[in-house]
Amino acid sequence: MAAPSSTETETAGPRRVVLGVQEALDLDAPDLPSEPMPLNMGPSHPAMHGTVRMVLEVEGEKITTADVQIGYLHRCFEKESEHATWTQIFPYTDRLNYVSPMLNNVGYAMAVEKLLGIDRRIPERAQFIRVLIGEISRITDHMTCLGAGAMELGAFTPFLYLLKAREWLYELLEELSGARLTHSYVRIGGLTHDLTDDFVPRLRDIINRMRGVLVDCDKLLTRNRIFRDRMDGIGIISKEDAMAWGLTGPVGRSTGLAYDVRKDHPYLVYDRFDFDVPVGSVGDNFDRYAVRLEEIQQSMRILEQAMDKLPAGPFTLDDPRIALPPKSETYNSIEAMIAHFKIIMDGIHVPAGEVYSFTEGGNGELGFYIVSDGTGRPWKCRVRPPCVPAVAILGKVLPGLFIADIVPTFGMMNMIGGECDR
Amino acid sequence: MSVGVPPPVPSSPFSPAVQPPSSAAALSTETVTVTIDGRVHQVPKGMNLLEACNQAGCNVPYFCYHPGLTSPAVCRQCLVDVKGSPKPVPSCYTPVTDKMEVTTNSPKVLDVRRQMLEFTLLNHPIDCPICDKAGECTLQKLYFDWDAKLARNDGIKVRKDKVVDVGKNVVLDQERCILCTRCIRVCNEVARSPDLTFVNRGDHEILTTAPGRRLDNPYALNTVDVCPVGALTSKDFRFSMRVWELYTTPSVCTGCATGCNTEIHSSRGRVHRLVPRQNLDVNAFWMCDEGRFTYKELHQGRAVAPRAAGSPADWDSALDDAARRLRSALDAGPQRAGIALSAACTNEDLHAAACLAFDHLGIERVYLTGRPAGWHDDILVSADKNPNTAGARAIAGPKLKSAADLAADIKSGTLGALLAVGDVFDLPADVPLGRVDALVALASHMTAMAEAAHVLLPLSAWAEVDGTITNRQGRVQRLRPAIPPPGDSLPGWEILSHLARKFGAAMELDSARAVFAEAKAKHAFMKDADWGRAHLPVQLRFASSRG
Amino acid sequence: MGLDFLHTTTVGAAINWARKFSLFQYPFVTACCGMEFMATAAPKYDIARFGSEFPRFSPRQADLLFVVGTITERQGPVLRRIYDQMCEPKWVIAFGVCAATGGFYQNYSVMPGADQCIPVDVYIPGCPPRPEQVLDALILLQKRIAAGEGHSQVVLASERGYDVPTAAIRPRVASGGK
Amino acid sequence: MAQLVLDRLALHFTGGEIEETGSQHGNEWARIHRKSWVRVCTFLRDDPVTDMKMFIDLTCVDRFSREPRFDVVLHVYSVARKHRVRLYAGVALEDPTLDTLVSVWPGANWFEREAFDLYGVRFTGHPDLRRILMYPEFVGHPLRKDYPKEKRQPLVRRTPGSVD
Repeated sequence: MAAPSSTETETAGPRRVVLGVQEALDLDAPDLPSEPMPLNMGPSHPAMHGTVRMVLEVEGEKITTADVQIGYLHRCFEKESEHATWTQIFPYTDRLNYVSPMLNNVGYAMAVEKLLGIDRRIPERAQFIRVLIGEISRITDHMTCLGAGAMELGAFTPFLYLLKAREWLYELLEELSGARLTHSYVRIGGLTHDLTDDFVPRLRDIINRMRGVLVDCDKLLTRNRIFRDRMDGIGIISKEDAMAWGLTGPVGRSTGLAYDVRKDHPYLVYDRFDFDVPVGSVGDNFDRYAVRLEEIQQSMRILEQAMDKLPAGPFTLDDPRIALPPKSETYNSIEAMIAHFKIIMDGIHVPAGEVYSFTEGGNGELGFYIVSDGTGRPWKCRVRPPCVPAVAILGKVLPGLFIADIVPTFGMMNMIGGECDR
Repeated sequence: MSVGVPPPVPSSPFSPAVQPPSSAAALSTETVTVTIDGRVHQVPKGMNLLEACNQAGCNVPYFCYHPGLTSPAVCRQCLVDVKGSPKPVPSCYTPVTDKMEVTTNSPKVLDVRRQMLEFTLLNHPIDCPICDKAGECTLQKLYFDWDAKLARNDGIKVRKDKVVDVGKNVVLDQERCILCTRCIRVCNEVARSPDLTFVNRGDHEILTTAPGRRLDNPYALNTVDVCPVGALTSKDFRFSMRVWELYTTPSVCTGCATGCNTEIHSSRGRVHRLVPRQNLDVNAFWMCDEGRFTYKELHQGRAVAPRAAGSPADWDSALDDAARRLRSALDAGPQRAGIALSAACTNEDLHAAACLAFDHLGIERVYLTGRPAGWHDDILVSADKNPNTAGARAIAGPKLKSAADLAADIKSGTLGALLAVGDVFDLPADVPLGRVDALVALASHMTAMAEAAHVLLPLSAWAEVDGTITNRQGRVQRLRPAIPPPGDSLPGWEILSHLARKFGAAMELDSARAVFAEAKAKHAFMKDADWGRAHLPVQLRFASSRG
Repeated sequence: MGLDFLHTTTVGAAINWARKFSLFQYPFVTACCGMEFMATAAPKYDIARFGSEFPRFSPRQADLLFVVGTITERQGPVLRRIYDQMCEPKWVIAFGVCAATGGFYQNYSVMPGADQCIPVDVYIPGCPPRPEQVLDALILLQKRIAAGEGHSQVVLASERGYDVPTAAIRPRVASGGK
Repeated sequence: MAQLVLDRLALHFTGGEIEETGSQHGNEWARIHRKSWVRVCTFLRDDPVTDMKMFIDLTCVDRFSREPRFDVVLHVYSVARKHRVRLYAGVALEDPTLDTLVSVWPGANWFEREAFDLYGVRFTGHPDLRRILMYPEFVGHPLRKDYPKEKRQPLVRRTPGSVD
């Protein structure tokens, strides 16, 4: 069943925002003189995810200016990429948005394939599997965001429920790729290997169990007075701002900006699935929460359709200059040994050129702008981080709010250090 | 021959044998018209077809052909279609003729290429993981570029000797050899000592040393360079580093006055080998084994920290001490002070030294020192073992004294203060350096002079600095930094400008390039020298410049 | 004397036994490893079973510092300050290869291991480590605590001759040479 | 996909503002003269046909051996018309300055700070052009090709020989 929130976001008229604490205090706040006080939050602060620092100026409880500082997790994705072969970059993409690694894998692989001119030749099964793992990653991403956000507001139970469900998915992906979190499962031209035999039945089972978990969380949060009071009408962003600041993904859609790459520029095989793009009506924290909750439902719809339509066939491109030869050949014939050697050591040679390829990541449009000089490694490999605009706009959203509002607002932006600082 | 006497500069840097047989120099000026892959090209008459094709941008692969050697046409990899000939012809062996029509990419040609590669790989061992050539191997490259198909047979490969000690620097693996004869031709045509040959026939044919000979000629390691596979490997380099991890920096050999152009292959602050870089006017494609080993000195007995009065000091105090000692000696009498320039220093260091000594300190006595002269031949090696003698003479001016004079003056005690720029090697061991009241040495190695110096200022060596040196032909060639200098050592020009500041002299030199510009404006021999463009050290795996 | 010796060691042992099951941890979470840190705290692996579930986001109240994830040069001073603010005796766990060595981030911004700026008692390999590894490391640390081998325990013992909780309020000795 | 954007630019700017245009792998791109950078961008945003209301990405490329050495690269998108375009502006090493786009798309703020931080391109008129990813004490611009990958500039290290 779909969460009640979804019905709200889908119905025509805007949701009536019950302005809670803030309005009340505005009304009967005694007009005391107070001088501005600087206040520092983070970088090591329970609500700052360890990698963000906010230098606030407050008057009483109210924030007058907020200077958000990132960069505490700058791991030089670009510099490392410029010194690695095209394939060696996959592990680095895993660690960009480490809550949805598969989505980064897919996005990067597609960018390189465009540059190689093989993006039309990727086997259909590989594309379906990429959709499957991508949507699973999207679900883990949103679950983590909602769970952590709720926990930071003191609601510990949904956090435990959601992480329990996330654990099921991690174990599934681990069985598939060998790693719980940093999978590096995608390769240029396809995938490292095919799905495990019982992947589909297990995923079906997990989806069924997850429905229950989502119902629980929905009941625990969506109508929870305390939760609503801290989410409703807090951190409102207008559609125009969303566009001018480059907000995409759940944050952008919460403002009513109906932009989802999967719908507007279908890639892989997304045009073959029937799913909705939830859109908010107010652009406040609750909308961001509701959109994410609903997107989990939609992702599950996609997963089910993808599992039904999953075709047989090869899982990677059959091109000796891109795909590795079979291991048995590699060890037993000089030809395959050389091919393996050249692909691993010199890297796949990508023709010189530039491309900007974009997919729908966990936080929005995940773009890869890649410049190749024709050698085995990129001249430049830039990732367009979807959550940088979301964090950047905080400096505009926070002033006027209370200090306590930072926690839900920042939480719902779902800032991921690895992706924001790269 | 002492450094005092200028070495005889051969009119042409090469004896005819080293002159590339088919390089443009050897070609007549009249041109012929050939059609290559449908496009018409004008090429010099007598040029061989392979070069014509590659010049025209149609990439024709080859194993046995080498631009610096004659063409035997044994590998059959460069076969192309020539209109009128019944079967494909080896382009490396076919001179272009007028109205020739050539196809380098017809299905037939491509198929022949593939089949030749398959044939070459038939007996090739599965050695890549343990082969030193892997990563810069021509066989790997050509297979991947032109074949890339999986094996069609799993027959037993012919076994041959894996480790044959053919010379003092080279090891041979006969299984890997693809019988291209490049090494044999290098010995015959470049080193002019026929050390290698083939024996047996068919797939039992092997490379081996000629009867009664070993591969011990001074150019033996060039065979390792030209070997398209890992058959011949250098004892010095093998198993020490995987080539694709190395970073390459263009440089110049400092082993002698010839100044062969080289590539420095380094990794993590260590130089692992030197290989020749093509320059038809200096060394063509070759260099001598001695020169290849000059990198070893970079990591041995280096002076890493400033020393004042025998104890380690920081730069500032060491410079102060040096300035004080020199100043007092100069006050005692400028004529008792002298400066010793090493012919191994870069033009920039020498220019800075000259400015300081002549213009600011008014020192008259100039000694030119350096490595003692050694053996030479008429191929590449010159007797003068200093890379920059020509530059040093030009910069130090007319009234130069030799190292012998330096020894004499020290003995006689007429030398009160000495500023030694660069390593001084050629002093007799019995020279009483203690007699010099103020001895300030800029040295990169702990030589006797450096040990005895009152103040030691550590100097960066040739692989760590930006600069230029002048070879025996008077060519000004560029050195580039490949590795970071060890310890606190600095480039000479920088040390000297700091020292000048201590004397209150205005010598504001902020970069090697600025010094170069200044020297260029001042000295005639540098007037048409060019600093060259910036270069990033690039990893060999991404340079795709070898193999 | 012998009795005295017996006496003190017993007290020390008892105290260390008590310490190892009452760890208040400060999760210094910066990166990917945080996901696995959550998983370790979540129901399935449930670090609470090992007496160390209590996250304290105030260094003054924490005695186990979990360095979870990559430490950049920019983050270094922050980490050092937090470590300095913790009361002794204190313990540090480097969670994941980034915190241990910098992992495969060897570049201008990433510090090659948290031990470049603070001492570390237990290193956990893995990128990120599995929750089982984390629990294993915790047990290992508890063994060290019981044996009095934690780095600050050693320091206190060497300076005071014994290591009891009074050390927790002893003034810091200034200058890094402590 | 967005050829009409390029046509529109060619139609509207005839004074050499558009130096070069092209299309590769389905990305349309135009090289803008740096003097008219802001003018062209404002036009793209306000013109009803192009309608580039959405800021996507701004970064920089170090071409190293080419003149001008740096390219500032901008990606913008039109939600209504679903087309996007990439703009280049060449910036020389000697004078690495370019007019800021914050007035056109406020979202450009942090992206320009990043380009300044990592490549040293200074955006004139930017509200606060501070480093964003590196710390203020950091010297140099690490993503330039000539900055060594492993050249660290530590802020804090343990004193050698100390136990903590």
